[in-house]
Order: sequence, then structure tokens, then C-alpha cells
Amino acid sequence: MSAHELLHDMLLIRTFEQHLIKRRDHGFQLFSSGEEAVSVGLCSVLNRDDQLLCSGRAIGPALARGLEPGLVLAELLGKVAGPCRGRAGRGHMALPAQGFFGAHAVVGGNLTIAAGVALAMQSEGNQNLVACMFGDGACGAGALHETLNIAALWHLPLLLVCNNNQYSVSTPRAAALAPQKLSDLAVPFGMPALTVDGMDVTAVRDATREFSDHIRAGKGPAFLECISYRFTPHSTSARESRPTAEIEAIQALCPIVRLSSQMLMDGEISQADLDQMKKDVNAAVQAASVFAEAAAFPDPAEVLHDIV
Amino acid sequence: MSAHELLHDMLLIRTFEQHLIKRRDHGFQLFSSGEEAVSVGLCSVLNRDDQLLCSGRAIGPALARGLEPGLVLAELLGKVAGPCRGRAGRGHMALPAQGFFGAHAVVGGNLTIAAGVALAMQSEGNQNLVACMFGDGACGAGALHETLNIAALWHLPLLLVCNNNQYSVSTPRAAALAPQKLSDLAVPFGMPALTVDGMDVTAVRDATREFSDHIRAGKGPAFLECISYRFTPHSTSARESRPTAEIEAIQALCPIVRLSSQMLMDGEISQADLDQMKKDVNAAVQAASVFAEAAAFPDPAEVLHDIV
Amino acid sequence: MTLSDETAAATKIFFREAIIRALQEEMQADPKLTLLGQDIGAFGGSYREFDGLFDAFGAERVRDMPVAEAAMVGIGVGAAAAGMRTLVSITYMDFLMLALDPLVNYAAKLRFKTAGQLRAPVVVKTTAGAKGQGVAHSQCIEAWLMAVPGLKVVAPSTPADAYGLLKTALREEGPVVYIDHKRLFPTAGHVPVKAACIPFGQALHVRSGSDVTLVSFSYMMTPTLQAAERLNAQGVSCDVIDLRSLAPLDMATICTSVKKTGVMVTVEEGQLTCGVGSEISFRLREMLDGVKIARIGAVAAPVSSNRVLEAASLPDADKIVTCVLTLLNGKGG
Amino acid sequence: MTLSDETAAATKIFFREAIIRALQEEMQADPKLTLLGQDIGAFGGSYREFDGLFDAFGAERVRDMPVAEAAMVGIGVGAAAAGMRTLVSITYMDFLMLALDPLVNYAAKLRFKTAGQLRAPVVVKTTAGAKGQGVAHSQCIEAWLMAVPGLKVVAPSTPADAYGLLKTALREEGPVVYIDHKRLFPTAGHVPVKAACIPFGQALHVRSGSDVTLVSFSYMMTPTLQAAERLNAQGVSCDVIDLRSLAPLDMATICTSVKKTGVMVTVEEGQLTCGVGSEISFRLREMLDGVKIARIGAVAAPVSSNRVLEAASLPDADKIVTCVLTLLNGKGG
Ligand SMILES: Cc1ncc(C[n+]2csc(CCOP(=O)(O)OP(=O)(O)O)c2C)c(N)n1
Ligand SMILES: Cc1ncc(C[n+]2csc(CCOP(=O)(O)OP(=O)(O)O)c2C)c(N)n1
Ligand SMILES: [Mg+2]
Ligand SMILES: [Mg+2]
Repeated sequence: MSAHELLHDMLLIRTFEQHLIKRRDHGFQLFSSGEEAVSVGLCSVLNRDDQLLCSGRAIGPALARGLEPGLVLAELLGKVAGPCRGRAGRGHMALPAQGFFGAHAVVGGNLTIAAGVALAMQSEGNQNLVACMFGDGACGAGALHETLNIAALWHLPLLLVCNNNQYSVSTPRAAALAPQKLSDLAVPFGMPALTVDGMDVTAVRDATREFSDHIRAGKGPAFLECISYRFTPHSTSARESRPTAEIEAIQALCPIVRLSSQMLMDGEISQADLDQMKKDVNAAVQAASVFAEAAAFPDPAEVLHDIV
Repeated sequence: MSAHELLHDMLLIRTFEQHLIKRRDHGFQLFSSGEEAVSVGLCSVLNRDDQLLCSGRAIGPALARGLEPGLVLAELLGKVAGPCRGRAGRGHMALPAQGFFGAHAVVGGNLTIAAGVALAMQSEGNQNLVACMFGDGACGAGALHETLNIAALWHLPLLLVCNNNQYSVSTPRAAALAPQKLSDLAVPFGMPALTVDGMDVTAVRDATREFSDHIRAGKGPAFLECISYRFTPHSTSARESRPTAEIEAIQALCPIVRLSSQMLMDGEISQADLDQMKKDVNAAVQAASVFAEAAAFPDPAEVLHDIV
Repeated sequence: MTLSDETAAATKIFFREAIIRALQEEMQADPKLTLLGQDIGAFGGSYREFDGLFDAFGAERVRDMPVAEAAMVGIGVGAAAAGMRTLVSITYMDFLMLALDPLVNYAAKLRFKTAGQLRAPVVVKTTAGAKGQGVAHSQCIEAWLMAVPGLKVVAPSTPADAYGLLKTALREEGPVVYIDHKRLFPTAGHVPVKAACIPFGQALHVRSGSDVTLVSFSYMMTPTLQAAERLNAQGVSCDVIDLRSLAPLDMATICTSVKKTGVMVTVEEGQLTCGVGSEISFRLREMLDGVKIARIGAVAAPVSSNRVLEAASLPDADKIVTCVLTLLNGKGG
Repeated sequence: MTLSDETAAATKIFFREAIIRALQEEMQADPKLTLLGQDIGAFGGSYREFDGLFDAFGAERVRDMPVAEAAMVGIGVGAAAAGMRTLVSITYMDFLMLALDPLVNYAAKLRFKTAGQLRAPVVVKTTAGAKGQGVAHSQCIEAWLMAVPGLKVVAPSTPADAYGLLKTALREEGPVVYIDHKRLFPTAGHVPVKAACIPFGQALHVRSGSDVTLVSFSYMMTPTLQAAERLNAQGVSCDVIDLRSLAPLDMATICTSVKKTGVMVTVEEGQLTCGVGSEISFRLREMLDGVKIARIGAVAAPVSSNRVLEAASLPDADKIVTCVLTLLNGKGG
């Protein structure tokens, strides 16, 4: 994926969320703003037949995976035009036919599921892989340990991507997790593990590529920790608990500004092209909004569909 | 604890189990024969006010902790003279007043409980510690990860002792656990971790002492892996699944023979004293048997006692 | 809000404040009481129901924990068994599923299996019910817990009961599951100024009527009372009982009421199958003959975050009214 | 035992052999079916109910797993959702508590939450009940599972039903919990020689009588049938129903029987509170008036490994006989 595409995808996530936060009808949301480089860097390396699973912080991952913004928005607003007919919403969105096996709002809950999906892929004997994104918070959960162990034992084609945004709700990572680096957690299991700058989309992409080569070669799982920063509170309804100084400081790390300035400096993009990209992205989000708004809410009778 | 005492305690466990296996009235049991050095080495360093927790393989730990053989036998036979009035049996025996907080037959289930006991000790501000024995099998469980992390974060006075007897029922440790050494599992959490020869009681004792000094100094938890071998099948009712050659080979590693030959060689004990020790231990087990047999089964009405 | 004003009989406070007050008083009274939970420290809890406690009692007694529900409960139980007293906050009841091993396989059986040598005075405080958070953040599994020998289970519907039941829970000798409901935190109500516990196992008779007995608990008391009001306007007089305590269950109060009305409708937010309503119905039929009975609960579906589907899946005043009228008019239960 | 002998109508085999046969046939028919469990490989399972499968299908399809129940179920569910078909063996139902998060919070809701895009054709096979193994190896929590929308739950009492229900479970499109009982493995019974599935939701009418309907399932069928025999000798004629399937529940068969007898006693090994018996009773009262009902189950205590206490806590033929006679003689239910 080119730098242009990386930039575009990050911009799309940011713009989408900036649109969403202005609406009144979304209930509440968990945003990926600030953390775009992690999803986008990761997804830039995924193939069509790979699968991505993620936590309840799913907007970035879903859009990075290439889901239509209109579909995503419809799902978040609870409309039947969403891939899950609006019943999954923020925490459980999925479109497996397009490689997005789905979000799961139980912290750490998607880890063992992802290992299972990886087992299914392995048994098919192709070179696809499963990527599972989870937060630093999920690293306190026993499910990570069980997954690391079995994935390593069975050489599962599983890429574990810890999006370490420094907090679990209000709890700083250091107050919740003893290891110095979270990637250290994978070391005893003998799998490759790396910590990279999650605000640098090319660093995430390059590390993902290295690990995806390893995994596709049948050498088993790998663990990638991406150090990132969320720009907004835990959710749109949660109180901000971080010191103002800290929030101000992290704005300077914006992965979009970082990539675009670099590209401008390197002459990889002109200011005019950048402005045009922003306009295009805005238009795409506008179109998504029109699409989602036109879609219907489910009929109450649907509550009994698709249960057993 | 002197070498004599170590030898005596290991002999007691072996003799006790040899007595028990001949009985018909014990239901079934999980034996510690072959693994005596782990419990005895560990308990030789524990103080009166420390607490020990263990898995369902509890006979070795209970006797090593100094529980009266008669009480232990009564409990295993389901008699009211047992410390739990015969209702805990093999898997759940406890005598907390004597530092044996208890067995728990859920594999890995006592790990988080032990951390809680350690928290209580820490809050009392004394220098006591909690030791928790568990098997290699328990190392696959997420509870270990959660416990390691929180114990490390909070500097809990917790000694985690993995009695790695190479098998979880029929499953060889290497088929169940990816790490090269199980003590590696503790390394990411920044706590001291060591793997020792669990058939060498003095090695276990010395490592325990080192870690107990560390813990009592308020420096937080430690992890000790003891490589051991069980001499009998998983339980008295389980099929033996190990190759005969393997079973024969491990008999040569007997921790009791090892210590006693060393002591004989070093002149630390005479053959006559050794024979006398064996007689004494036999007599103790005999007395335990008489005591336990004389004791009564509970009244059926007791089923409703001590519930809420 | 002047909690210290001893002259007034009651003060009006929010549900979440009632929780804070109970915790504050009990923590003051018992220096061994320690709180464990996610984001309950400086942050004050997801629903601010721990606000101020961290400042008052410090990081040792109000402990933030990692996302590790099994260890949270296991540690809370172990510490309690070893002489402390703990409250473990599990933000959503759905995640209690991650911690049922230490709670059910260990804590609930500890007193029994050690023949009374050990007990675990731990309170697991959690929240049940739907509020737009979807399939894994909305469940009500109190019926599972009621069935576990060794556990006590309470679920208040008002600030006064939250306060009084939580205080009692914190003085119990064994494990208690104390259940809040997400929609209750912002509600307000009068709480006695004088400190007082509310004993477990005593349902509250909250409205008098003669035609039908409505039995409910927790947030479902809201639609139940709304339904009673509407039914009253239609000439149906409702006796309304708030269970408050699910284990032990106060069948005597229910029985007294149904003796009078001859008709009972139970209302719960959880699943009907093997639920609270079926249990109460069975026990009642062992006490009284010829009672008309119906039960109301969630439809047999996951609870979506989708507001249309969420509403469709849960009991509300309309459904209660319809059910009562059908029962009274039909030959019924 | 000649499983291949197609001429005989039925062969007598052990319960554990019936399981093996079902697995063998389904694994042959569906190359995607994979078994996951502890010690199910070369060892053949704790009760030898997997004997021979490892040799027949190899380590890839009969996978030994570490002691990690949450991951066992999570991986089984994920693999099933991604196109495999899996059976996960959880040796004791008590340890299913460690795996309720992937089972209940994920698998049971997967079809619903993805609007049918994903389903998890996974069978969680486990064993319930007491056999001298104590407080954490004896529990029956099937009532919890029955209450979960999206789960199916079956519990056979004979080799034939084990065989037929397990085969059906392995063809279902969503998660199924299949429950054995430890005391059933060594029992023997006739199993049809011809391969055949048994549909879920169909109870079996196993004994005809006119005075009382006994409803039970799993191992409790043994004391129930003993009681029926003894009651018969005392002039009380019992209609006996084996539920086999708990979700869905076959109320029609129960109702037909109770229409005839007017009296129902349910027998389960688990806790009575919010149990199978109370659920059946409630549904029955919605269908029939004036039925006398009693329920039998464990006393409200943990199940000790102590044989005196274990026996004291569980239902047996004596208790069933007494309960039936009391119900018939008293004004009852
Ligand atoms: C098992 C579980 N426990 C608690 C929660 C409540 N919760 C929702 S998001 C969250 C924070 C998780 O932090 P992290 O994994 O770092 O992800 P982030 O929100 O930072 O992306 C918590 C605790 C949950 N959803 N699941
Ligand atoms: C959570 C759980 N899963 C499965 C079991 C069944 N089980 C009993 S003992 C045992 C083996 C455990 O192996 P290990 O921890 O190495 O201890 P060892 O028996 O070797 O002493 C197993 C799997 C259990 N008791 N608990
Ligand atoms: Mg985070
Ligand atoms: Mg072992």
C-alpha cells in the first residue's frame, strides 16, 4: 500500500469520527482517533482472505479493513443497512465476507476466538492469516496467556496486535501491567515479538509485513505491540481522566500530521493534492451519512430472528 | 531443617501413601510419591505463620506442612476426625490454623486465591509469606498469568511453586506448554524465577530459602519451578499412560534414596539410624491408621451444616 | 446533600451516592474492608458510584485492578478468607462469567468444605441489565447465582435499599453478590439520615392493592410501578412487592399478598427460563392453591444495543399491563 | 461388539462406546469435524469415551489441549465459526464455568449479533453429576445453560440416546451443550445398528402408567425408574418421561402424560432453585389446570466427596418414592 493510501485511510477514520461525534443519534462510541496508524498500518499488509478481529474500539479497524463507510455508519446508528442489520453496533460489528471477522466488546474476549479462526485457516492449508487487535487492557486477562501458549504450540497463523494506547479506561498501563514492554509477554512462548511506534504508520506496516511473512511461511504466531495514544476520552460518554498537559502533548504525535508532513517534505504529495484528498474523504463521509440516514431501523419483530 | 528431618518427612509421605494404596476404602487418591522433595524442601523453609496452598495432589504438601498423619488420613477416609470433618477429602483438605490454607482440586484454581491470601498478609504488615504449589498443567491456565501480573504489580508476598512432574494426567508437559522452561513464564513480570531439580530436596530448600528471603524483605513475589517425577499413575484410579522404560528410569531418581545414600556416604546417618527412622515412620503411619479407623463417618444431617 | 445532618429523618440522594455512603461508613467502621475493581480509584467508577472513596481512604483500600475478572474475584475471595473483608466490583454482570470459578467453585463452597474453618466475607458488586450497551453488557444472570448454595444475592431498586443492603452485605460472613442496575444510578430517593442496615430476606411491600400481586426487583420495579399506576386507572388494584433479596427469598411476604389477591405476576429483566419468576411460582404453589400466575421477562433473545431491538426484547409497563389484564380476564395460570 | 454387523437390529454396547461410535461416524462423514479436549488423544479420555479415535483420525483431528478451558471453548467456537466443525470436551461441567465467556457471551450470540453472517457449529461435550469427586467436580449447571438464548442443551441417559443425540449435535448449525453423566459411562444398552440421529426436542416416553408422571433426564433416570418399579409394587402406576433434550424442551409429551395422570414429579440431580423442574412446572401450568406437582433435586448444599454426605445430598429411589406417595396422599402442589 502506498503512502498516499495509508494517509487516505487514516484521514478517513479521523474524518468519519469527527462526523460521528457531532451527531446526537449514535448512543455512544469508542473512537480510534489518534490511533489510526495502528489499524491502517496493519490492514495495509492484510490480504483479501485474511481475517481481522478486534475489540470494541472497532471504527478504525473496520474502516482500515476496507468496509464501506456507509455500511459502518449504518451499523453504528442501528440501521438495517449495516452488515449486521444494526444489531451489532459499535461493539460487535462484523463483515466476515470482507475479511472483518468482527469486533467483540468483551476485553480480551476475541483472543481465543481469533486463535480458533486461525486454526480453521491452518486446517485449510492456505497461507492466510488472522490478525487480532486488542488493547493494553486486554494484556491483563488470562485469555492472552492461554492464547499465546496454544498458538505457539500449534504454530497457528495468528498475528496478535496489541494496540497499547496507554490506558484501560482511566487506568494507566503501568498501573495495570507489570511487564516493561507488553511484547515481553510473548517471549516465553518462543514467538517473535516486537514493540513499535504506533504513531508511525510505516513502522507498523513494516513490522506487520515482517511478521506476516513469518506467519505465512508456516512458522507460527507473532506478537506486535504498537505504542499509540488516543486523542479522545475512553468513549464519547466517558469522563476524561488524563491530565490536560498529557493530552496536549500527545496531539503533537498525530500520525496523520506526521505522515502528511513527511510526504510534503519529501515531495511525495503536494499541498493541493493533500487538500483534495481531504475533500474526497469529506465527501465520502458525507455520502456515508446520507446513505446511513436513509436506511431504516429494524422492525421490532427482528428481535427473534437468527437466534438458534 | 536438618537433613534428618528432611529425610524423615519425605519418608513419612512415601510410607503414608504406601499404606493408603493398600486400603480399599479411600475412594481414589492423587499421590505425591516421587515428588516428596518438592513439598518437603518447600515446607522446610516455611514459618508457622506462613500459609501453604496446593492443588488436589495434596497428601505430600499436607504432611510436609506438618499436619498430623492421623488427621490427614481421617480426612481422606471421610471421617469427622479430619480437619474438615471428612467433607473436603483428597481435593480440598485444609487446616489453616496450622498454616495449611488448603488444597483446591480445580487446576490453577488456587493461584488467585493464594494471591488474595498474600494480600491479606501484606496488609497485616508482617513478614509472612504465602506459598502456592501447582502443577505443570496449571501453567496452561490463564489464572497463572493474571496472578503473576497482579502479584508483581502489588509486590505480594507470594511464592509460586510449580511442581513440574512432566505430565497433566496423560499429557506430556511439552505437548501442553510452549515455553522452554516454565519459570520463563514469570520473567516478563520482572520477578525472580528459577528452575531447580525437584528430586533434590536440598536444592528445593535452598532455592526456597533464597526466594523466601527476597519475599520477606518486601521485594515481591517469586517463581520456583521444581522438575520432578511422579512414581505412580495420575491417580490411583487412572490408567498409566507412560512408557514402561520411562517409569523404570525415573525410579532411579528417587529423592529419598538420593538423600539417604548421600547421608550414609557422608556419614551423616548410620544404617541403623536409617532403619530406626523407617520403623518410626511406619509406626506413625500405623498409629494414624488406628486413629482414623476409630473415627466416625459424619451423620447425614451434617450435609446441611456450614453452608451460608 | 448533607449526610451529617442528623436532625432530618431522610435526605434525598442519588442511587450512586447511596452506594458511596454505605461504602464510606463501612470502610470507616471496618479498617479491614478493602475495595477492588477496575477504574474505581481516582476515576470513581464507571457510574461514579465510588466517587471520593479513593481520596478518603487511599490507594491501598480502594484498589484499581487490571482487566482480569477471574483474579479480581479470586484475590478478593482469598483475601477475605484470610482475614480481610473485600468488595470486588465487576463492572458488568456479563463479566462475572469470567469469575464464576473463584466465586462458585471456591467461595460459595469454602465454609462447607472446610467445615467452618474458613469463610469468605466478600461482596461481589456488579451491575445487571440493559442500557444500550449490547449483547455482552446487558445480561441478568441473577437466577444462576440464586441457585448456588452458599451465595447470598441482593438487588436493590432504590437508593435507600442500595444503602441498607450494601451495608448488610458488608457485614455478612460469607460471599454476597450485590447487584445494581445501570439505569438506577442516576435515580434519586430518600435515604434515612441515621445509619441502618436492611436485613436480607425481607421483601418490601411498596404498594397496596387487592386484585393482583406484582412481584419484581431492581430496575424492573420502575415499569412495574408504572403499570400498577395505569392498571389502577383501569380499576385494577395492584399489590406491589419489591423482592430486594433474591437469596434468601422472602416467600412469606409474597404469600401474604397473594392470599389476599389470588393472582401473581412476576416481572424480571432476565430470561424467563429457569428464572426468578418460575422459582417464586413454584414455591408459592407449595404454599397456596388455585393462584393465577404469570411471569414476565426478556424475550428469548440476546439483548442488542440497537434501541428498537433492545426495547422489543425487554419488559415495559405496556407489556405488564397487557399481561395482567389477560391473566385477570382469561382462565389463566 | 460388532458395529459393522448390519443384520442385527441392535447391538448392546457401553455408553462410552456409543459416544465413540457417534464420533467415529460423524468424523468419517465430515472431514472438517475436529475434537478438542484434555487427554482425549492417545489416552482416550478420562472415561475412555474417545478410545481409538486418535488412532483412527490422528493428532490433527483429535487434539489434546492444555488445561485452559476458556481457550478450549474459545478456540473451538472460533474455528467452528470460521468453517470447521468442532467438539470441545470439558471433562467436568464445573469447569465449564471457566469457559462461559466464549460460550455464552460469544458463541450463543454470534448468529444473532451478526444477523446470520456467522454461526458456530460447536458441540461442548461435558459430564455432570456426582461420583465421589467432591465439591468442584460434581455440579449440574444445565439449568443455567437452558436459560441462554442461542444454546441447545441435551443430556442422554442411555447409550442409544447418547449415540443419536451426539450425532444430531454434530450436525447442528449452532452451539450445543451435550451433557454426559459420570455414572453412565459404564452402563450398557442397545443401540440400533443402523446409523440414525435423534432429533432434539423430543422427550422419550419410557414407561407407561396412569397415576403419576415422573419426568427426569440423564443419570437420574436410574433412580426414577427404580422408584417407578417400587411404586408399582405398591399399586402406584407411573408414567415415566426421559427429557433427553433440555433446550428445546418437549412440553407436548409431558403435557400428554400429565393430562392422563394429573400428577407430575420432576427429578433432577442439580439444585432445585431456578432448576429444570421449576421451569417445566411453570410451562405445564400454562397448559393444564389443577395438576399436582412436586420437584426433587439436590439439597441446597455443595456435593461432598464424602460418601455419606454425597448420598445425603442427592435424590435416590427412596426419596422419589416418598415424595410421590406424599404428593398423592396430601392435598399437594
Ligand atoms: C472482560 C471485560 N472487562 C471489563 C470491560 C469494560 N471495559 C470496556 S473497554 C475497557 C478498557 C479496555 O482497555 P484496552 O484493552 O486498553 O482497550 P482500549 O479501550 O484502550 O482501546 C474496559 C475495562 C469489558 N468490556 N470486558
Ligand atoms: C480446571 C480444571 N480442568 C481440568 C481438571 C482435571 N484434572 C485434574 S488433575 C489434572 C492434571 C493437572 O496436571 P498438573 O497441574 O500438572 O498437576 P499434577 O496432576 O501433575 O500434579 C487435570 C487436568 C481440573 N481438575 N481442573
Ligand atoms: Mg488501552
Ligand atoms: Mg503435572
